[in-house]
Amino acid sequence: MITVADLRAASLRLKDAMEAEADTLNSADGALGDGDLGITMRSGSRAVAEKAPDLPDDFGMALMGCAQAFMKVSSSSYGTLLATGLMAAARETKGRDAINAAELPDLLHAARDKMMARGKAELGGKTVLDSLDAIATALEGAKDPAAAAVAAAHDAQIAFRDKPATIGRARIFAEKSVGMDDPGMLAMTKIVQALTGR
Amino acid sequence: MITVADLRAASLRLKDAMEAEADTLNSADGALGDGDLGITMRSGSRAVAEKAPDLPDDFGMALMGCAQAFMKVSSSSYGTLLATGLMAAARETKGRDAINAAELPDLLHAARDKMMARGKAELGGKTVLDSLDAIATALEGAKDPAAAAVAAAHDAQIAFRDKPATIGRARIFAEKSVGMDDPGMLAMTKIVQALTGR
Amino acid sequence: MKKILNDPEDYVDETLAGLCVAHPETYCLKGEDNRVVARTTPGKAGKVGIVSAGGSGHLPVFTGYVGHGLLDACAIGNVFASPSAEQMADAIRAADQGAGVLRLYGNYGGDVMNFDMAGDLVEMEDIDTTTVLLADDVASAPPEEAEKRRGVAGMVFAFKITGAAAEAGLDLAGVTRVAQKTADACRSVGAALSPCTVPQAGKPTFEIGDDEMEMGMGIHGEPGVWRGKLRPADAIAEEMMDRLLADINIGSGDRVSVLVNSLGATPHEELYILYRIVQARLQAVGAEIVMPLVGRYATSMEMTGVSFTLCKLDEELEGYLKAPCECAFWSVR
Amino acid sequence: MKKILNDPEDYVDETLAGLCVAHPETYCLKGEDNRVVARTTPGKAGKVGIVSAGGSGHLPVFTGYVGHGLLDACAIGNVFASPSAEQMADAIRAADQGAGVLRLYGNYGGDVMNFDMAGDLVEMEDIDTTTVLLADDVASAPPEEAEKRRGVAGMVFAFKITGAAAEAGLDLAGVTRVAQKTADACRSVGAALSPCTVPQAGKPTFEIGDDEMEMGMGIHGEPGVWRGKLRPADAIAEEMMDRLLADINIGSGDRVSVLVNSLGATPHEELYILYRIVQARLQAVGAEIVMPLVGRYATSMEMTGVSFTLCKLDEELEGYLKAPCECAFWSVR
Ligand SMILES: Nc1ncnc2c1ncn2[C@@H]1O[C@H](COP(=O)(O)OP(=O)(O)O)[C@@H](O)[C@H]1O
Ligand SMILES: Nc1ncnc2c1ncn2[C@@H]1O[C@H](COP(=O)(O)OP(=O)(O)O)[C@@H](O)[C@H]1O
Ligand SMILES: [Mg+2]
Ligand SMILES: [Mg+2]
Ligand SMILES: [Mg+2]
Ligand SMILES: [Mg+2]
Repeated sequence: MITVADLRAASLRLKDAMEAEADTLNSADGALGDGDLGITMRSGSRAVAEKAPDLPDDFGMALMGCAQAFMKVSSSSYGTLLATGLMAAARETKGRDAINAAELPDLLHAARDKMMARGKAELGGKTVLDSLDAIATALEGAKDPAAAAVAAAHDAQIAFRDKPATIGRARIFAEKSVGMDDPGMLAMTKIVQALTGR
Repeated sequence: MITVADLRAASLRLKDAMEAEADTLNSADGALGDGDLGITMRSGSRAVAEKAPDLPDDFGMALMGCAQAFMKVSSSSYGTLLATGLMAAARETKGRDAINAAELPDLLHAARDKMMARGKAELGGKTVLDSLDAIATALEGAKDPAAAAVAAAHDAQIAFRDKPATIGRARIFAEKSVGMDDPGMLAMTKIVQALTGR
Repeated sequence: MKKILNDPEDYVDETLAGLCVAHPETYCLKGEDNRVVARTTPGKAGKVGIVSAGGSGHLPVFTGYVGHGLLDACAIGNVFASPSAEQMADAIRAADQGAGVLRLYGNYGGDVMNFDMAGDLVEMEDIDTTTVLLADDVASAPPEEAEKRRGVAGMVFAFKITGAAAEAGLDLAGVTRVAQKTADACRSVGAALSPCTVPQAGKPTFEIGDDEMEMGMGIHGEPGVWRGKLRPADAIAEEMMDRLLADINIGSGDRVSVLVNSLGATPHEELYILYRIVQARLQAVGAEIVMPLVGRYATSMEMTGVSFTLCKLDEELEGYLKAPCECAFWSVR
Repeated sequence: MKKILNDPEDYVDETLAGLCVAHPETYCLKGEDNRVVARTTPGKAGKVGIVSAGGSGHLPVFTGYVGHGLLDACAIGNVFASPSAEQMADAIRAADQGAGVLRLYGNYGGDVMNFDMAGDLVEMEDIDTTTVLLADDVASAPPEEAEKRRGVAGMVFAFKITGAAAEAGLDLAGVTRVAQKTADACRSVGAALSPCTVPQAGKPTFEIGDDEMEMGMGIHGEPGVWRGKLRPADAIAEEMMDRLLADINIGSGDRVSVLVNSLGATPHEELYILYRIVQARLQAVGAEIVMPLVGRYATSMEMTGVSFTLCKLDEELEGYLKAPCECAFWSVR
């Protein structure tokens, strides 16, 4: 069972990780993009951690609170996509105190679909969507969900490394992007590590 | 006697000299000013030389023609001052075929006075006015007027070298200007040399 | 590339504060964190609202064009960064006069996601919204992928024409139709000679050789179609006109408005040198120039460079283009 | 500091050609060599003419301010160089509507000699002329030698107010009186951060360190009162206001117009950051700001820097300041 108490604890781990990784993420984004991904994640995770004590015990409403807190301080694509995903999962879990790990794949799919609609992007485009998709698949019937999620995020990041970027500013430098991690996929690896504590 | 034919011949010598000295005069002016004195004198003397064949035989009208030709192509202070001086001398000599060397001091004084009025400047300020004044004085009863004029222009230039500039852009750099020739006085030395052929 | 500023963190907020204190009859700040610029005298009840949004550093775009016959409100982000969905929602709320709100802005990924999200936020408050994206920069994608093009100075025509349509009393569908028609009628191309500095970054947006230029570069330094030696003004203008006229059909009898726009540091003198060629090329195809604009209408702070925009008019668009408007940077009367 | 141009020799002529082809309803070229810009629709018969003159490279100054309620004609030299007396005489002739002509321009040695000479030339044609010189730059000489000061952006107020007085039908003496009153009411000061390039010279007008600024520098790069490290915007604005308020008596109840002017490359964003301080300082002494101007009104091509001008108004000047005017760069209606 995953409760709002777990969410609160995870949000603090996320904040610490993002403080530590901000420069790395900024540089990864700066290589071909505008270099703000670390700023986005740092300020967003700070805002969520700050709100953590006040999150309601309704799991769905708590996720909604996280999304709103994140969205308020971030305006870069990644923040908006994450907030969109969180809101999708919030809608599915509203009115409940806790969720099962077994529900995670469905929730991730719901998030992924809304994020695809929001960003008008497809799977396979070397974006955070591919990380989420890989994680959802790996979680299906996983014995150690945390380990499976971390491995899936990391593997997806590596698997897409040699493909060309297809979205955003990096798309214009598609050739250069071959051999480079997508910054959003890299960030998702770090996020999953922090949330799971692995 | 000095006739319009002499004027015509002198204008060609002036043009040749100014073609040769343009860079020197530009640099002298460029040290503290806007560096256009060589351009001014080259384009002005070219215009006068070009008009020389068509100058009327009336000495005053010929001087007037020189002034107008010069003025048309030049807009820097020096050109306007020279044209002003020429027009003053033109007014004094209108209706005559030739002038005497003995009249030169008076004509130069007339020119100098109009130039002082035009430029709202005084004698002693390290400008072309001081050159003209020195030349006029030296010409009074001179046995070899040409030699006297050349020597006077040169001596004035040297005598003022260590004084500070008092007019135009060079005034702002008055301290720096000490030890440097006033570009307008330097130009007048070259002009007199060319006109007299010495 | 030195800048006159205080703490770079305050660049945008101080700019907006100065803008509103200088022109209090035109602009006022709204929203939780004062990142919405709205008309001091709102549009009349029942008028369709028009909002825009985008990053700072492009004055007069975007906030400068809030005013009568132009935008009703605008959300503004940090320099070259999208405002948040919350701020955009505040702008929509400020613009709403009960007849719905058109979101009219440039095609940039982050802005689009946030403005869509903002639409979701206000939907629950019963504000109808529509969207028209400017995607006028022909250098940013080929005609087959025209919808991927980014929005640049064509925005100025879109704000003007659409603002007049809303002022004339068209409903949301009508205003949206006019906006889309204007967006479809605009083509732009730019050339950059030197970069600008984003205050919080503290270093230039790109590097370029002392004798180089880049054709088709974007307003944030996005790569263009070629980089090479700086060419003479007439050659630059001819190539820019070639690119525009290859992308839109303009011929004999057509009526076209043009914008010859400084990206910031390029002086008016040079814009007029370029304008000679713009005029000659349009004359050569038999088109008539209507209300040409020459100046700084959409900038990237102190970037050196220029953009040309053509806006092909029909009778409806020309009428709205010539209708009155009023803001601190531009007025038509 | 790259420039978009063709042959540097043609910079001015091509600029003027573009200006007139872009705005044919406002400007036309006159004079033997097309170095006079005049109103396309001349002032009405019996109106006092107002002419200005000066070097190119300062757009909108000087030629840009030819228009209804502003200048009637303007002679224009090469970049930063005086036009010739002949060209100025042509401008006077173009401006004359039988009621005499005021020469209204900045205090620079060569310009003054040439304009005086031009007056002599047209005297024989029975055109009455008067002269008012702008000498508003407080950094260029101490108050005891105020008549030696050079003319800078105060010109904009002088053109506007005097143009309205002429339009209102005052005679030559009356227009001259109003012009002199305006010139006496204006004080300016500038600060420069980077130079510009005169096309024919091909190199920057001055050199300055990457982290330096110069307070009080002239618009052609004439030396200022200090050069030192670049300061924060608020500190720059405070010093500029200190210098202006020390030179002119502005106190409680006074009405003042202000111009916060970009020398060229400095973006609007930064002008508005500075404006906050201008507004606060005038409010602190109890003065009321009337019709503030923020933008590029008097430039040195792509120079980076800013100037402030205060114009202290009385009832007469304020009325003329607010009267209608129209040119391609500025309109009041
Ligand atoms: N339209 C989109 N669809 C899916 N993922 C996207 C989209 N746009 C951006 N991303 C993801 O976000 C990352 C960049 O995030 P961020 O730096 O916040 O974007 P930006 O600064 O360009 O707005 C990319 O690496 C990619 O993984
Ligand atoms: N007001 C003046 N009175 C007398 N001589 C002057 C005056 N102004 C300039 N000059 C002379 O002209 C010279 C500079 O000429 P020029 O380069 O044409 O001036 P500018 O380029 O400043 O208009 C000076 O060295 C000086 O001799
Ligand atoms: Mg980014
Ligand atoms: Mg971003
Ligand atoms: Mg000179
Ligand atoms: Mg000169």
